[in-house]
Amino acid sequence: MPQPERENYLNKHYGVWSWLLTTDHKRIALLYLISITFFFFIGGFFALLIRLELLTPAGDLVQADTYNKLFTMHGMVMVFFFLIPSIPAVLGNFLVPMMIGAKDLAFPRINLLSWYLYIIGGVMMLHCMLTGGVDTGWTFYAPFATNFTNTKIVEAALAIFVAGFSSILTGLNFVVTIHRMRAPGMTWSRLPLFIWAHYATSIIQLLGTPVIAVTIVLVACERALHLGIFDPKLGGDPLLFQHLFWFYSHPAVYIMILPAMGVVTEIIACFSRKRIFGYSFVAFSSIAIAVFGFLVWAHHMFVAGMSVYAALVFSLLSYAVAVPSAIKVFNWTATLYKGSIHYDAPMLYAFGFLGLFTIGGLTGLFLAALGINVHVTDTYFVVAHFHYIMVGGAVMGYLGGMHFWWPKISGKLYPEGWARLAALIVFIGFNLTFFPQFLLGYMGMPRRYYDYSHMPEFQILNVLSTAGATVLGVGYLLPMIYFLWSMRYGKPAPDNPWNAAGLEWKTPSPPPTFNFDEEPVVTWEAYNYEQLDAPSKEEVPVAR
Amino acid sequence: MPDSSAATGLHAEAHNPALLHHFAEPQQQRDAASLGMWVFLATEVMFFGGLFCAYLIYRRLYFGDFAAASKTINMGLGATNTAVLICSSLTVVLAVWAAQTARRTLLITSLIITMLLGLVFLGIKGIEYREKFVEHHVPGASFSFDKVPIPGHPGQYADPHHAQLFFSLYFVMTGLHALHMIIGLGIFLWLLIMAWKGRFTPEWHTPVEIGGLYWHFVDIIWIYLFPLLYLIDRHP
Amino acid sequence: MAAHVDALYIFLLIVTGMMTLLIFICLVYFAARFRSRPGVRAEQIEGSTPLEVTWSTIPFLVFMVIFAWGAVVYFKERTPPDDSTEVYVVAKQWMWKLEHAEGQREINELHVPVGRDVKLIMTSQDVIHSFFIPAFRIKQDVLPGRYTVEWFRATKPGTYHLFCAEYCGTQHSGMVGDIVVMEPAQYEAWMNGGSTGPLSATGEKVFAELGCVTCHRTDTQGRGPNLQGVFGKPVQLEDGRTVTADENYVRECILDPGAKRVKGFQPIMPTFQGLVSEEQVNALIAYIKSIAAAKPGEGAKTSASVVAPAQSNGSQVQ
Amino acid sequence: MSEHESAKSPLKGYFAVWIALLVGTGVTVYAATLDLAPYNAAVALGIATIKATLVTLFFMHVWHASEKLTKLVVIGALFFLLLLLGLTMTDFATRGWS
Repeated sequence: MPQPERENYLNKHYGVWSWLLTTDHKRIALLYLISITFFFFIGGFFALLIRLELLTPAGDLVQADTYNKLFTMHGMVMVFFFLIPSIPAVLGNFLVPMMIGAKDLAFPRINLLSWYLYIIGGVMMLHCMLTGGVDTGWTFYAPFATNFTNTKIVEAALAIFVAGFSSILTGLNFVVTIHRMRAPGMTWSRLPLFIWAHYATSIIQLLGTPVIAVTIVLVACERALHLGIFDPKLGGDPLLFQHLFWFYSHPAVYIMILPAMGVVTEIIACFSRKRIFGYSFVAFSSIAIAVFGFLVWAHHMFVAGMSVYAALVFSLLSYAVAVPSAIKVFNWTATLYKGSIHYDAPMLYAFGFLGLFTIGGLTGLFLAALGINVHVTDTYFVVAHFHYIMVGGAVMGYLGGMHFWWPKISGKLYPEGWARLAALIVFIGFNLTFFPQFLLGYMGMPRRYYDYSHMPEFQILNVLSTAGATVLGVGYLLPMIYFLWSMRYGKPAPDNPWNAAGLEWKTPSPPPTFNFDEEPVVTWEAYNYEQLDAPSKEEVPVAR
Repeated sequence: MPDSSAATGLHAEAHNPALLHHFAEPQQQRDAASLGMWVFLATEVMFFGGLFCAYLIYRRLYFGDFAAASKTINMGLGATNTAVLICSSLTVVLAVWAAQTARRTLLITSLIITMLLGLVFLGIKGIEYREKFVEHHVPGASFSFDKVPIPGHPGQYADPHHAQLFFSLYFVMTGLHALHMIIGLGIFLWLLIMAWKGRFTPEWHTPVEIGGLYWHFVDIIWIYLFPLLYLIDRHP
Repeated sequence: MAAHVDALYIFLLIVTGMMTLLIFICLVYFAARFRSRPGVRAEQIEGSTPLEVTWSTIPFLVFMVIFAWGAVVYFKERTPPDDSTEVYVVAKQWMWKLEHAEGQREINELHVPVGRDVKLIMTSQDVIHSFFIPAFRIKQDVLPGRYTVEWFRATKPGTYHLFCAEYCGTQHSGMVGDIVVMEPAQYEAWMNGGSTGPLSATGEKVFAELGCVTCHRTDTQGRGPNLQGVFGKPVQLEDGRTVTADENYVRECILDPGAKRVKGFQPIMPTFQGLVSEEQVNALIAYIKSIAAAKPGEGAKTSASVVAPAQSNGSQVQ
Repeated sequence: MSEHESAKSPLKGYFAVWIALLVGTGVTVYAATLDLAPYNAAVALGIATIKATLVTLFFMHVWHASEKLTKLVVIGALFFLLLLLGLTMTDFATRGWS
């Protein structure tokens, strides 16, 4: 049925300034969407170059320092400019106010400032890339980054410093909004688990990011004035840098995965038409991950020269942080029991997430065991582990979320057939790329090697991995193409195409500027699919 | 920047011009603002926390050299600075109280006194930095720190590298604190302008409270900085 | 050593394999069994606390088993046996310099006899490197300004890869080498080929050259403490603390004498920071270890027997 | 915030806290000149903590005026700060025990 051209947040204001100076959380979400996709394809391009380089044992595609710059830039762009902002800044910005029935975030202008900080950081990183790049790895460890390289560390570090504040401000906005601006009746136990996940993410963003900001200030001072804060010859201790760096960077991986968990929870509940199994356990496991995430950072440093007893403490705590993730996986699987499961594209991504996150999480157990960590850390086993969690988990969750809420964001339906095909290609390409790296890791191929001609036996697995990378690259291009296509030619979307539970589906799509025409009052429980599927009401036409 | 939110806010609730459009009523907006500031202060605690962690560890590793370096800093100036900041905290609390009870003159005078005390603090800090500059204790190329005895260990001299470590941490920590002080002065200048225009009423004076919270936080950081940096080993 | 790690690895593989299998079977079965069929509505299940408690405590207990086993393997891997032969490793940007106690110097190669414990005492001249032998399942970062220790016992002759596992710059991937494990007989032959007299002899020479002997005398009139029989034993410091005289302490005394001064001695020892190379520090430590056994007053027995060649051997590459 | 202020004006309370803080500074400076050997740092930090809690509770109205959430944020921030300091110390303190 053709939607009458109704006034919504997209066509209310026109012109460049209406976008660049908007304080509407939905428009800021779209601004983030465009800038994040841009950085995602830059990082992805670097990843492809890295994989191509590793096709042959001898380093013949690029020189040594170019390769070092490639993997450093791939790391920095993907971590700080895609993974950390992706779901919180795009889906979070768009949906958090709508899901709790608010008109907008608590501080709309700070939200716009957060996007501008992200763009300033991004431009600084691009400039740093184009004028020479950085060759220290995204972890820029102390004695090398501060004294033994003259690539543009200070500029890249300041770019991350500025982008870090964008992440802090988003976290601040979410915490205050979730506490203060819930619609009447929206108690904490009625909140969608997407909101719980973003609340936990914001806690980490708020308490973790400042520590890396300080570390960057110290690194900049050290490089500018040769002070010796981390330089062993002048009395400094490189391990102190690693402690301060990983204190943020480990919780940062939870910033990346928690929102994806929130998205997957919503998708699984909606497509199995069922309430989530053990709602309070899943909610509190998000908070537990956020808090325990701060206790475990030194499992990245077991072989770095840390004392043996500290390694014991951190290994024990690392196992404690694995339990909440295990609870979540069990609850998701239990939700499928006795459901009525539909296989739309978002559900395929959710299944992909479930499978790959389980493998990623379990290989984390290998890395937390002290005995094995000594052998596998700094090898391709670690690379495979964190790619399974980041790409298998966070990116799958992000794509699933984009498909699930695309009708709400753009008011158009994406082509279902193509979407399922893309999900399959991404799944196959991913496994082909990263599973061989587990074997490579245990066989002992170290990380960040551009030339392994000394050990040619690793070549077969590397060739497999590169083949997978190209398939994965194609898999990622498809969604972008058909999303853009659907903006123009897609069928107009009804208010609730998936007949999903949640306040954001109660308002027309695309939603009006103030989200709700009249103030919503919540009287139902979180995932009330029995009311939604009740035959008494006329069956809402579920678009296929 | 066109204040689009204020314009659209009008149709929601006309009587209070300062109520932003997306809040239901003023109490919600005030609570949101104060929670926002408190959470921001939590991030600042972690920001300085990272520095305190580095300082704690290096002080434990090189206690003698840190004590020697700390002895060369002027304790008197540090103590007066602490007193200055405590007085400024008092005037800030008076300002908040004045805003609550609609005492416009008291509000304006206490805001001005707070800013003056802030400038005095930065002045004293400038004197200290100049003193360090003259004694070549500023880390970097011109740093020289030889033949300085370690307190309590007669005859033993401090290692210049470790002393430079102390001074780099000293300058980074007090420098960042001074930067936060300058930002605080900017906020209070903006508060002064709004108070002068009479924008604050007993119902709506959130910016004064928020500015007060921020200033008190900067004072608390200095309360910890002073003993840690200045008073390591002052006995003769 | 490798066997222990592999055993734990296989155990973990089985445990996680079962867990993955369990979840995948549930996923596939539920997905197939509960496909949406017209007219069949989902049954709302609120959740069950006892089930939740069970599947959070059981994994935690399994994790504790894995943790304990991992810790045991880690401790065994981290405490070198006392009688192991020592090899000094100096990591430099993009090469490994190895030095046997018997004096052989090697670049990027390490010859060891089968079945003997080898303890590597490692330091770096510039950035953090990491001494990684995948076949022996051991890895240890090599930090500048400090000694880190690693040990292994080769059980099968052969050549094994040696990698640098911590990113250290442009030629990080070039910093590879080989560990050549030989039969004892072959090892002896190789040893005699290039021996230059024990490292402690070179150490004694450096001890004399740098004038240490003027203060650290074997009798008790020396201005510095008599170093005989000191290594490995607790030392009383000026500020009341006691420290065991291990490699790190001796190294610190050479490079930064004021830090931990011995009780009852004036702080007149100059710092040798920058005057002495890493190899010389290693040699001095080997020498001080060698006189640890000698009783105070008795002449250092190594200096009498060895015929110190006048000039250090040609193969030393600086 | 203002409606549940105590009946009499809180000025007396503010001045009392102000005096306490100044006295605290004096005591800290005096304590530093004494030779308490190992306890010097503990005393200095103890007094600083007392002063900081005074400022937080009374000057920042955490004592009676604000609600539970603000107290949670303050305690949470301190908890994570102590986490950072404490766990880093587990490494540096036990490094000598090889």
